[in-house]
Amino acid sequence: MGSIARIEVTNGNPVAALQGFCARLLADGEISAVLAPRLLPAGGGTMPALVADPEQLRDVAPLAPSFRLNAARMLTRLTRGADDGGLVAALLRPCEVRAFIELCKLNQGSLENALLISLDCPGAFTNADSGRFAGNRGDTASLLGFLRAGGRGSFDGVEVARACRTCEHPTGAEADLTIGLFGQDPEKGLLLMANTPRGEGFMTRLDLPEATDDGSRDKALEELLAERRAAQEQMFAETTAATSDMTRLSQFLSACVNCYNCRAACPVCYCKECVFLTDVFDHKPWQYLSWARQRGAIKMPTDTVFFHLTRLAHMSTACVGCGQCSNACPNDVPVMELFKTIAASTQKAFEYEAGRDPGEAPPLSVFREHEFAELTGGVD
Amino acid sequence: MEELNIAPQTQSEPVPGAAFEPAIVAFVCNWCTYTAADLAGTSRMVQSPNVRLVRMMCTGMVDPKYIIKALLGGADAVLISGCHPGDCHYINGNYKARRRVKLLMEILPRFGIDGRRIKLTWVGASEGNEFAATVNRFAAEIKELGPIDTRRLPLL
Amino acid sequence: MNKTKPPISLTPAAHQRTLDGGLVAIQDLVRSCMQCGTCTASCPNAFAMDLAPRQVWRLLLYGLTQEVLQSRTFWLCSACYTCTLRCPRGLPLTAAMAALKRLAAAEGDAVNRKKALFYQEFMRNVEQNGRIQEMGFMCSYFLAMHNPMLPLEYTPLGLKLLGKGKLHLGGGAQRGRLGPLFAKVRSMEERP
Amino acid sequence: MKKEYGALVVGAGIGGIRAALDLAETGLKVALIDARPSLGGILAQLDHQFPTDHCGMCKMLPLTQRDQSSQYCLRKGIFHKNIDILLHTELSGLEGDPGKFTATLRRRSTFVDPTRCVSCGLCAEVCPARAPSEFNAGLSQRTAVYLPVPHNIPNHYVVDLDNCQRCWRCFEACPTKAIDFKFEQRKDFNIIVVTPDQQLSQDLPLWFTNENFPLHPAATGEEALGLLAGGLDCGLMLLDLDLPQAEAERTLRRALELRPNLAIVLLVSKNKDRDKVGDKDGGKDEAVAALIKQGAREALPKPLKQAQAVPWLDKLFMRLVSDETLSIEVGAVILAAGFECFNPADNPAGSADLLLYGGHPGVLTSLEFERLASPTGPSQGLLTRPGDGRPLRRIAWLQCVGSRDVKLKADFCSSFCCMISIKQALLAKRRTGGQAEATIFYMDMRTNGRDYQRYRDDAENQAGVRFIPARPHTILPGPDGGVLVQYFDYAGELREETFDALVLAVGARPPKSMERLALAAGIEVNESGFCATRYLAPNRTSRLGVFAAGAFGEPADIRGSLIQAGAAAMGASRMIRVYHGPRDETPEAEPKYADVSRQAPRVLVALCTSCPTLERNVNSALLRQRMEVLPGVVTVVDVPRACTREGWDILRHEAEASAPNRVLIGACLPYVHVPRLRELGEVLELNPALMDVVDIHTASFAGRDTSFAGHAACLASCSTKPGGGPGACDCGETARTNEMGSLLAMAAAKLLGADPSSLPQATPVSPQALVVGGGLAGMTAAMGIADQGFKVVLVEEAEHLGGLALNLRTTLEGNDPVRFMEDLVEQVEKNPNIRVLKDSRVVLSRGKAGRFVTVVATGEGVAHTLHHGATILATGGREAKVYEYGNRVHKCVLTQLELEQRLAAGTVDASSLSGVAMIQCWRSRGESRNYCSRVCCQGALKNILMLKKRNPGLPVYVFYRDIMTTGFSERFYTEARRSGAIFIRYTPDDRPRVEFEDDKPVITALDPVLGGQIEIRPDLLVLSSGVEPNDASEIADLFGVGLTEDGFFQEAESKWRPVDFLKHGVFACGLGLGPATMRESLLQAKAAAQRAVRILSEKQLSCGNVVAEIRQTLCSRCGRCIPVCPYGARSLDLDKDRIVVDELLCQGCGSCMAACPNSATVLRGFHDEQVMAVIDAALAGQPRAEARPQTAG
Repeated sequence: MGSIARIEVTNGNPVAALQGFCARLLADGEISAVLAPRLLPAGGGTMPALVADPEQLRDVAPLAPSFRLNAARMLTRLTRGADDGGLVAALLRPCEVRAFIELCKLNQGSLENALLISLDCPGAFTNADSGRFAGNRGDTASLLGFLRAGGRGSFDGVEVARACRTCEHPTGAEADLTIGLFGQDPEKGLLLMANTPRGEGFMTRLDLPEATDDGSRDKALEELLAERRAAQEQMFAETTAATSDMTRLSQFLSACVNCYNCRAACPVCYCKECVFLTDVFDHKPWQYLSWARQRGAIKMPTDTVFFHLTRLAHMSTACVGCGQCSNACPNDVPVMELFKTIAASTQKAFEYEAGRDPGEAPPLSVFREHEFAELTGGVD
Repeated sequence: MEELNIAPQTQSEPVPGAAFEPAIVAFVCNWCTYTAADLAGTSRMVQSPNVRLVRMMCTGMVDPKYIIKALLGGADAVLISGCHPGDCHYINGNYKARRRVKLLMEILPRFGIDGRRIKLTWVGASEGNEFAATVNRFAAEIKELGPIDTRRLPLL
Repeated sequence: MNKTKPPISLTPAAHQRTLDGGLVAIQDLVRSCMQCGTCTASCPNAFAMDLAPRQVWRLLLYGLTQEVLQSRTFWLCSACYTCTLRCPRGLPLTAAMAALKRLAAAEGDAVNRKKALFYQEFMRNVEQNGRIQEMGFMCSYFLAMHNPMLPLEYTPLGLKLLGKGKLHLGGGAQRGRLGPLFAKVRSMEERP
Repeated sequence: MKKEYGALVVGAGIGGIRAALDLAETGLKVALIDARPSLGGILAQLDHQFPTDHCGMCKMLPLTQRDQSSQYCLRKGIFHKNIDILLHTELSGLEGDPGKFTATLRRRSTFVDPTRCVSCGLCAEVCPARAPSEFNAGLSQRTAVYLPVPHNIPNHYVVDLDNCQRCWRCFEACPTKAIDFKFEQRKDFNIIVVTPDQQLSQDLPLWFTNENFPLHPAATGEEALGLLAGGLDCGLMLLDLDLPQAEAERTLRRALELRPNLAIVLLVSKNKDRDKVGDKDGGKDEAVAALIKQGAREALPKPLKQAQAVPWLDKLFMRLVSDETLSIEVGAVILAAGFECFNPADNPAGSADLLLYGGHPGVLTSLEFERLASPTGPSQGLLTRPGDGRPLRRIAWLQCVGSRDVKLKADFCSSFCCMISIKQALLAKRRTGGQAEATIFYMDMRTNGRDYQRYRDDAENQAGVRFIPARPHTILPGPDGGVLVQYFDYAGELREETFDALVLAVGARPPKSMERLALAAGIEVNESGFCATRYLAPNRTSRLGVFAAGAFGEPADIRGSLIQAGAAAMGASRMIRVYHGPRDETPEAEPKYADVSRQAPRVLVALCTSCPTLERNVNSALLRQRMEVLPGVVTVVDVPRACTREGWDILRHEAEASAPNRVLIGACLPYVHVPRLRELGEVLELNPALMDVVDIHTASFAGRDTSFAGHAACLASCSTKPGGGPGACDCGETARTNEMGSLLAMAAAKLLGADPSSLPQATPVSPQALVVGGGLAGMTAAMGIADQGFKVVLVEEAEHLGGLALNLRTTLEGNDPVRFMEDLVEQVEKNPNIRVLKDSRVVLSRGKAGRFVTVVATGEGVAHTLHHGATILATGGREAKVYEYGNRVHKCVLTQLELEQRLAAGTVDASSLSGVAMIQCWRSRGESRNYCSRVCCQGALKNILMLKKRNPGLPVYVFYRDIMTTGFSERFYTEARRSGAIFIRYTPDDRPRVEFEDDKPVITALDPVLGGQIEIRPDLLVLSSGVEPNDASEIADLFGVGLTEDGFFQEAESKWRPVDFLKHGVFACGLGLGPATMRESLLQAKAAAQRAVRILSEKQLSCGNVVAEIRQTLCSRCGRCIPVCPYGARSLDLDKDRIVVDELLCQGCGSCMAACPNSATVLRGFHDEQVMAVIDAALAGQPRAEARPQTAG
């Protein structure tokens, strides 16, 4: 596609500019509502809100580095099935866009019914840290500082989440439209890029001034990516070292209490109910006793490592690395680190990238007649 | 409802003078490999006693969690064996199995579970000798590797 | 023969000629030939032939009589019957070769007749003596050829053979032994 | 009362099994017999089949009502509740009429009682005799007591009397007394010898002293009859024909009156003069023949010699007292006795010498090669040369050995050898990791199946198999033990190559027993010795009610055999229903099983004991103890030899007494028990899905030397070890017991978790079929169904019935296709069960096997809604359109079909022509349509013969690539050559060139024989245009079936399910399925009709015990399970927003379950809980490992 437009920022307030952008969207007859992060009245960050009335856009804060949950799951609820509830424009972080695409592949939502608008993402704070950052309480100056720094560094004593610091997909090129922040002066103006025919259509209808690509965004992005890739490498190395055998892995997971919050927060863990919560894992008392006798002792609750390994098998190829698992963990198990590390290798193994392309089938749903012959000693 | 006899399984009798005897769980398909295993048995081919066959209808139904469960439960290795490509009774189950094994090979070895402990093979119905040889080679290899880590850990 | 040569024309006329030319009987012998080449390969004399036996059959079936009669292939047939024994179609190939010899001798041009003479004298000698008596055979051959220079051409070879005891001069131990065999073959070949 | 069957199927090879299944599945009882002691025919010896190069035979098993039959590898054997299998049994007589035949079966004893034999193999261990193994095509040796096919189930040893040395060691070794040589009966087997020969009377009793036979010499017939009349229980009478002829005859007649079943053997003096050539005195022969006709069993030449007479009589005695004669009543008979492979050693013309067969270990038949490549073969699948064991790396195949050879009275093509050789070449490549060089010498490469040309092309272009159109004439021993092959290459050059092995692609011969069988069944054989069938009634023999299946009527590959078998089954089924009316309205009651879903599990564990293999290897008490403490186990019983009848009875009583709701049997050979579990299920009213049999046999010896000698050696070695001594070693007994305990615990765990709830409700069947397409195939299929009493709707797009076959005027075989088609159309239109909708097309279809709803719109715009249980797609094909080579431009260019029509109409006058040229494979077998069109070669031959008949002198030149006259049509190829047509081979890279001068074709081409160009100027140029399918994409979409890249229907499996689609309940036949001759279309149509009847004959269809189910409360509708289902059994129901399973389509593979992350889809019998409990049980017996430090990695 490649059309670029400019979202003018007046009064040095990009938030207001984006609110105005949302208002324009709502004004378009085709859009029924806008899904966007909105500041919580009590402070502490944002939560997604489905806004139908332009009046209600005043608290919408798409730039706030708060990421209390992955809105992809919310968007699936708004777009599911053939039922035409109208088109929803969703302002999402890149990882939310990719999660949503994964979910659509699994029939949980429909790309048909959503206009995906992504923003260049400098990262977000963990839920615990989110409230400490003034920018998440409506302080524009703090926010501008944060945006200018590209999320790098410490703000009000906190850093963006590690998931974000190691994220190599900070632009939502998979969305219909992307709002460009990188390399731009947020007080002056933002870019709007169309990535799909539908995005192109909307861009035309929104009647925004045309912009040219002066390369500043790419340059900023490149720098950011270099840092993040380095951070990612380091995280992978650390995690790999910390989980290099079963003993270390169980230490790594030792704080886990089988609450399954990680999977509840995971955008791509789409099961209505996790198998680990079903009767499949309702073991009989004699089974526990028999295991205990067999091994001398077993950890209670059982199936902790089993759960995490199975979840890795089930969703690591769909993992978008948003970090909500760690965010949700009550006991600070570094779940994100583990999953992201493994996901990198499983996705690579199948030449797959979660959320990259809606047309790309999930690796475990397809096969080729001639592949992976090395598994069977070269015979296929 | 009648009362279920809940006496747990007893520990096996110790084998006199036993060295490390690996426990291998083999998921075999009903149509090819199970037949080959039966042929190996009825032809009295010498087979390693370390392998426990779990007959599945097709390798395509081997859920990754079964393999994980076995390895966490103290199996020193897991064998998945089915029909040759193109030969699957259910058309293409073995291709799907291959992808799942590939997936696990990307995950489990990262946690110190040696990739050699997970083996996928194609053994056709008439290949009793091939089955026996596969099993024996595999058992020998695992003996060499030693017991799996999980055996010592109180986790499941 | 190769692609640069002009193609052999199998005009209907060429084919038709065979019907008039009395070749039909020979064609009938080899009609179901499938050109497998077993005859050629099993022929001990094939190395010396200008046309391979299977090419002879093919040309015959095409009705290209002249091409066949001009070749020396069938004259070189020593009637060892190997091809007949081996032909997977069970064709009487030796008989076909013999028929070609007869046809060539009867209808052919001067060159062919001369080729025929060697053959005829050879067979007559064998029939008479029960084996080949080289001296007698060559004498009658030279006589039949009416060419005074011919014996001279063969003299060096003759002397050489004589020196090694390879020339049989006479003696009638086997005389007439093969008479019944020749008679039988004649009667067999006369059968349709 | 005689046992009654719907049909008798003779021959339990693949054709017989298919025919038997096709009948049994419609509810008819079938007796399946085979002269061999094993099932599977030749396929028992072949591991790999083209074009998949694997097996896949199991795909033939029933898809619906699966639990009525076995669910395991079909090469092991088969069980179906409606099929009785009788092995080692031959048909010896067939009396009566269709609908009520009485068949006499001779069941030859194997001398091993299958109800006692536990297949322990001790007999074979002690047998000193050796004979070539039939299973390994003579490449290895077997004992005289042996397992005919090592992998068959049930598998009992048999005694081969001819090779038995009568040492009786096996009898002594058999621990279960299963071997019976009738020692007891010998002393009661009185033999009367009626002879005037004093010497003989004295000798015989002496000779037979050791055999214990009481001999009664009688000098006259009178004396002998006196003995009989006196009440002597006589088993055999030897009647000397040196008695006056009248006396001999009277004695025979009278003796048979007294003892109708008495075996009488004639002793006939060998007249020395009779050996002389030319002695025409056959008076004695006539007398013998007359007496045999009157009931004498056989004749034995005199004088007798002790060395021969004693074993002969012993054998006769054993046969007389052990063989059985059975008589059964059957409605129809299917003969599927298959074929034998040509044995080059049998060739009287000495081609064995020429081919070096038997004289060189590197010259093998294709069957021998197949065994060499088999893991169950003599070299375990390593391709090594018999004799010197050298690896085979350069291998050549020689085609047409014993086929297409008029000298061997084989003026036919065996149809399968070309493809088998390609397969073997690929197999050789695969087995050697691509190292083997493979060369195929051929005359015509007959890749005449729809997909076969591509298979050949792939072999040539991708795998690098060399194809040489040549017939090597000289085969000699070569250097290094190789085989030297001389041949003329395509360019006419003499070449010589050495190979490690030369494989002779041997063709088919009628079964050895053909003469006997033909006599017994009262059928005619054709000039090649195969069963005679008619071209347009190819499933029928010369006798009404007797059908030919498999390769019995004409050599065929597996696909062809199975289609022929299906057609034969259709014929038999129709015959039975015609004579007996529609099947009884009260279908056999399905067994009723009690609902045990609300009961706590009560497991009965039965352990097989007293087995010779188990007893000395296992600690039974310990095993029993371990079983008793397993959860859910209420009873553990020991059953002595569960595989024997007595053992099974004990088990049944125990089970009845303890009323379990789960049964676990620990025994050997679990497959053997499958049918018995059904039986037990009926007794206990317990679903066999809640029972299991565990193989504890393999574990009893696995990995250890369990022979007595081995045990002794172990004890000895243990006692010398430090700390050893008596009792220090149990020779692995504890380990074995542990292993068995573990196996049983695993099975118990699985049973404990088994879902006892009842299966999904059965689908009621709409008893009507829809046939789409009213051509030859469609009409034949419709008739096949309608004649069996079911309604058929036949939908045809055109305004008249008939299709492409209406264009035919003659057939090669001399039939009148016009008349045939007219009759067929009339029959269809008059049939009260068939409703014909012409000028109509299908516009909508929904539903599944048993219940389809389809809307058909007629030309007038009327829509019919049809409810039908089965669908047959026969949308046909058409002559391909030809635009090159001047067709449609020049009048002198015709297609074969046009020529046929003009010859028939007389618009082409053969006598006025001066030359005709034909070009075969005009566009078939090329890039755009890479398949053989099947009909063009036959069409060309038909026209050649017609032209030559009308104008014998007319030159006809045929440019061809490979002439594809498979089967008996080969004879017309021979005839065409004999008539004078000249065949000139061309290659795709060097096609004949056609130009036109004065509107006449001028053809230039390479003559490979002459090695030069030829030029032909014929009056007519005839092109073989080939066939292509009608556009079926819409129909395929409507019915949810697939198409091949050429637009033909894609069947479920080209070999094993040739007329089925993956979507069950929809079948295909005719040209829409692939190029086919009339004969083939007819056969396919009949086979498809029978497949449809299989569904229609059920009142309702139920699914198998292993079937997928969805737990809707857990299902997230992600749809991952939908594409992974290979049968398309799953779909998203948009109305209900839920995933649904078509439980009839579902075959229980469990792909969905592995794809579903939260087990919302489950497979009955394989729930997660069950499988994980099995894993637990498998690992429970394992000792805690603390001894060794873990290794890194």
